[in-house]
Amino acid sequence: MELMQVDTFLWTTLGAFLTLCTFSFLYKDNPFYKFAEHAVVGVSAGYFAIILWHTGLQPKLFNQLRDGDWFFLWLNASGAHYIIPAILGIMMWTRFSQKLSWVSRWPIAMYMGIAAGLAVPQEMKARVIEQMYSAMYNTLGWGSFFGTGFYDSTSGLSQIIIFIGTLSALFYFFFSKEHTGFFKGVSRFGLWILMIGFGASFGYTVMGRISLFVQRIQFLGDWTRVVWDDRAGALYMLFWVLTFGIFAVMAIYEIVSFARRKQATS
Amino acid sequence: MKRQIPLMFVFVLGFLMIIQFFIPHEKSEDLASFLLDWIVIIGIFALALGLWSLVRVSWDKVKHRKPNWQYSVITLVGLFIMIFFGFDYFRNFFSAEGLDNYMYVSFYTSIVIPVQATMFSLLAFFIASAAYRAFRARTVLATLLLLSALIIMLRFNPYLGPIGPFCERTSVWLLNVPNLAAKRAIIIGVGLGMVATAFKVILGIERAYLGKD
Amino acid sequence: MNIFDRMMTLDRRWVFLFLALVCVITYVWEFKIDISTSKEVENIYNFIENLEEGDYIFLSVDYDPNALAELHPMTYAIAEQAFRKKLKIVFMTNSNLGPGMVNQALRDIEDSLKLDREYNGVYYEGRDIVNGIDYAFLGYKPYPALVIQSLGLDFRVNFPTDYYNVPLDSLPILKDVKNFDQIECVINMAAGNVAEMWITYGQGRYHVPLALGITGVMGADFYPYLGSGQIFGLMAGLLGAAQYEKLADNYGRARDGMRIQLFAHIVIILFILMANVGFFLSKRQARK
Amino acid sequence: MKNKVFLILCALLVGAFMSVSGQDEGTGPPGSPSPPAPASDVTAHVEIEGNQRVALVHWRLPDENGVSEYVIMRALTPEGPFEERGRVTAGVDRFRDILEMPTDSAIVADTMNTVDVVAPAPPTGVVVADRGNDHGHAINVSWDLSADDGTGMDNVIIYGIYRARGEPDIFLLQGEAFKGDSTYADIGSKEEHLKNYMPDHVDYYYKVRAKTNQYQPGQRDYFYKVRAVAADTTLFSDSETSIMDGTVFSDSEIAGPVQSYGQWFNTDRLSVLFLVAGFLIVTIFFIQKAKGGADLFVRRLAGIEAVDEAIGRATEMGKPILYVLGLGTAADIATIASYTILGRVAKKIAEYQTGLIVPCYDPIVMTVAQETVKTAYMDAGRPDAYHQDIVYFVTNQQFAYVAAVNGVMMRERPATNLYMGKFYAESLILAETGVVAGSIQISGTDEISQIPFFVVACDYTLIGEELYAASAYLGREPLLLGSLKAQDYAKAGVIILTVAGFLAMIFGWEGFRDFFHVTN
Repeated sequence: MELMQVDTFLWTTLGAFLTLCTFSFLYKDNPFYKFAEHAVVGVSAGYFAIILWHTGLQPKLFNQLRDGDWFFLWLNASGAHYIIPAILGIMMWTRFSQKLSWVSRWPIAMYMGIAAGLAVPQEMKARVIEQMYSAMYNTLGWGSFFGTGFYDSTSGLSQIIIFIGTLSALFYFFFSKEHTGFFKGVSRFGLWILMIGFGASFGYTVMGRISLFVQRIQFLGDWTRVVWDDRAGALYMLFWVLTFGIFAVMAIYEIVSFARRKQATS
Repeated sequence: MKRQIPLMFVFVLGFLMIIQFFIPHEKSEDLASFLLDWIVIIGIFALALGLWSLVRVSWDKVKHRKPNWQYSVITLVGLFIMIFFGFDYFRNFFSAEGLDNYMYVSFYTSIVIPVQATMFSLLAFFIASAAYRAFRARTVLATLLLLSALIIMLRFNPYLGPIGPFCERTSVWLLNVPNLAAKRAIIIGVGLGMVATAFKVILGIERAYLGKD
Repeated sequence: MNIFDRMMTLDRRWVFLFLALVCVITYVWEFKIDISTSKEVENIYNFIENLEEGDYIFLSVDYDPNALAELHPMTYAIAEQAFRKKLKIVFMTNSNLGPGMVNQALRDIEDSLKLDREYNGVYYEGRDIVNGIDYAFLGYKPYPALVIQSLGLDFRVNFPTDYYNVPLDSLPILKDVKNFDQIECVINMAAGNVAEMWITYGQGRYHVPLALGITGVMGADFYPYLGSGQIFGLMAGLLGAAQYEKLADNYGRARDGMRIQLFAHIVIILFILMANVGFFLSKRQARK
Repeated sequence: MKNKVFLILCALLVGAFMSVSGQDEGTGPPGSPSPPAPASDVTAHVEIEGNQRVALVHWRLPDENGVSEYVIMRALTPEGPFEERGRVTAGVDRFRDILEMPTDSAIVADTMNTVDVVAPAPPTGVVVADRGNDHGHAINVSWDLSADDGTGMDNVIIYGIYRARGEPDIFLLQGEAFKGDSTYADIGSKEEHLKNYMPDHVDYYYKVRAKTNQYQPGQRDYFYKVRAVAADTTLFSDSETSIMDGTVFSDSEIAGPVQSYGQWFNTDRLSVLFLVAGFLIVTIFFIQKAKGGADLFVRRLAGIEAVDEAIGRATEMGKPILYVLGLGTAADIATIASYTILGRVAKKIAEYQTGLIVPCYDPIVMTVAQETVKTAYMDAGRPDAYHQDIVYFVTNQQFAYVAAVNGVMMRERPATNLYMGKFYAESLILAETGVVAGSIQISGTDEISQIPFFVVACDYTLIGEELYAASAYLGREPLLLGSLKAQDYAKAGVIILTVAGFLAMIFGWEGFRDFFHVTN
């Protein structure tokens, strides 16, 4: 086998072990999963904090005020106006105090205002208007009304189905109108369209999800190959690891909990 | 005072951003990017609150020996280890050397990445169990859901003879016609709902997030 | 609790177990599977199969390692088939990591072409392919939309020299090739919107026959172009690649991947059917 | 205690600033002499001056400490051999290289075609104007096609667009347009340090060049590079090699001067303005109406009514309720909608005296959620029941967060799980785990790709827009119902407009549809 650094081997093994721990959740919640879960929560939180500090606060704030002097309160810095968000940020920290915590509403309010104001025209353009535009299908582009068969999604028929379907699905979303009579029929059809669409995208996603699992199998396979070089041996090992490894984890867990219960009763 | 001023901020900044959208001029662009930096910076400061909350909850468990307190120790250790190495052994805080600190990187690549990838891959199983449990031809709607999903899942099955190509073609049609219609309707509706909600915030009708005096 | 109810209310962990076992077994045990091929893939295969020796095809390899798993098998299968039929191939890439992909593919294919092989019952001598005689690799230039249009005018507008810095005029293969007019078809393996550019500028503007190989997620968006005849063939994702490998009788990585997919899908479908059978039968019983 | 934390954090931050300010990235200590910085962005193209062809070589000056002169070098292939063509002193950024007719027969033989070369007719009527609806820094160039483009000799293959700044003296290639195209948008950058920097309110001159693919006999693509030579040492550094195409061409008249400037209104977004304004007016109208006390009907929504039952169930079972705000940031409207739902739910929970668990993915979301829940408990008259750890932060990595929430589900066994907000791939993991934990599940998201999974796995699902309607339903406040009504009328308006557009297309009136085509 190609010689491998010991530390690399250990890190990979840790990864493989945690992978199996996480898979054990499929059987039931157990100490192995709890371990993996809590470890990843802590580590990822720390990782994220560091990333934000180095790639967020550094360029966005510190570098703006870098050329300022603290005894001028950085007002002489080139990006002095970045004092404002800094102050707002510190206002957030007033939540640590009971009396002052109302101050933190100011930055929150500004945050909300900016977010909401940003969304109004953006979403109106990106979602409503652009979809309207593409719903007004260029009927001159119809090859023929029936196209090359029922499965031809460019035929005029299909385009009309899309159009009707869109409208009736929109009808389903009316809130201030009781679904009765004609309205009921239309919105019912709309609901059918929605359901067919949901089924379609559900079925279409399965493939991608399976390949995610296959990638994990490959990861474990590579790990076994670290130990046993020849492919056959590796795959044999892999088979072991996956099936019996998981069973072993579960068995151990059952025994432990059984022992616990014994202790409790006695 | 404690609510009026914040509501005023929301109103003013909200309409400022709306108007900005229609002004391509450089000045308005700069203003917008500055305001967006506010969001980022406020968010970073808020992270301190988040970490504090995480630490407090975990520490609480440990102190009062709540069930599973041992694991909270692991959380805390992981958190502080990462911060320790992320600042390159607390040596340099203001140069990004910590980001490629050996321990920092290894911990991420051999703890966070495997677990996250595995959690993600659990979807392969959950999608199967969900299908097994929920795809029952109880009602018309359920049947439609079931059928369109089945057709698409059969689209490349070689052991069906003539049905295979049929599923192949039908699945394409399903994805391009009903699916498209459904998506389009939902997108339009969601867009309107978003705008309505944003208006409610800007006009101060929704103010639960501002708390009480 | 009778058998039918049990069919409906099986513990999910059995589903998990079966799925896991099937995936692992099909991954470990490498048996060959059959794949039902679809019309749009057959079109591409037949098109290349019907070309004459010495005809030119143009392969645009517009993906990077992220999409390698899905699109590399297509490139391999098509290039192998074309070289076996002694066609001439012009490679080009619109992805800045593309040259790595092309060179890797070329290395592997050169090796496999040295062997005598038999595809679909036809026997092919092993041979060496030579850069500049059997194929040319133009290289990478940014701004795909511009590059594609300029190719329609003259390869030399954007590629005065090929990837290895040899002037195009001094390459025997390209001596009398000016632009798409001398090319039989363009096949574009794309991960991203480059495919749309090929349709709009390559096919739409210079009417060169165009076929696409794309990733699975893009699949649904591109089928309409088949109906409108803007592309004559389409391979979507691992499935499309596997179908092509089957047609070319050249068993490769794609069908290895599909083996797992196929049986995983079958397991899920069987569970769904089981649940529904149980559902109906128990309902009938209840009615009795 | 908390005050202490606050002070400590402030102190830390100030300390951070103090240690940052003043320090600057010092350039390393002066050690062994290093080669000068190379010239960048070398461009070369042919100009005809009098009766001779001249290659105009231009480059961006580097940071010039130590550079004494630049050597301009030329070769027939990118890798050389390069011959020196001339030298200029530091500070000069251009060089005119006279192109003599080479006698080297090898080169002549190598050229693509040595047939008699005819330049195409020049493009005429070049028009330049500022590009509208933008922030400036861009000019639109349009021209009439050359007489040999498509017609005549039909030997045009490409148009080159050349720009001179300030004076019409040195034109540099800005971009190319293809045979048959008669417009080009010359879009520069507003950043001074970028190479395509294009300041506003400066005179620009343009000319358009029609090129063939035929070479001047014996003259192929030349390759130029510029070598920056240091003053007292033998050190030097070369620029990137740049190609000068030797194809035959003819230039249009020089057009200009023209200046670029930014606009104060984007007419292209007029349709957006109309819809936004219309929606705003309708909203305000119905809110006023609601204030007037008009009772506004809304149909029942199964998912919403389930919420009340679910809370009741939790109370009976004496188990808590899990509320997941999703992976959105506080800036996502879906999350904002989720707060308002959380507010209503928390109020009921406080009344029923049930437990509530809200693990958060984003710190600000956590902060806002805390405010919301606190308010709800106060409204319910039970501020005593509220404590800060109802709402807590977990982590900001997608599947780490999911792992933690799964753990909560399996250990706390909540009677009800509510998923409201933005969800991505994790939606199904959460929902299926909830089923295992035996909870009733109500979900709502606007993330289209995830709705199918919620629909399949949850007991009730608020599909897309229903998520935004939910708060009005739960609150039953007239103002919210008014805005819901407005939302319906807006929807009706959209439907009418779409139908009208569809019909208009059938009758071939493109204009109506184009009004809704927002390109930038």
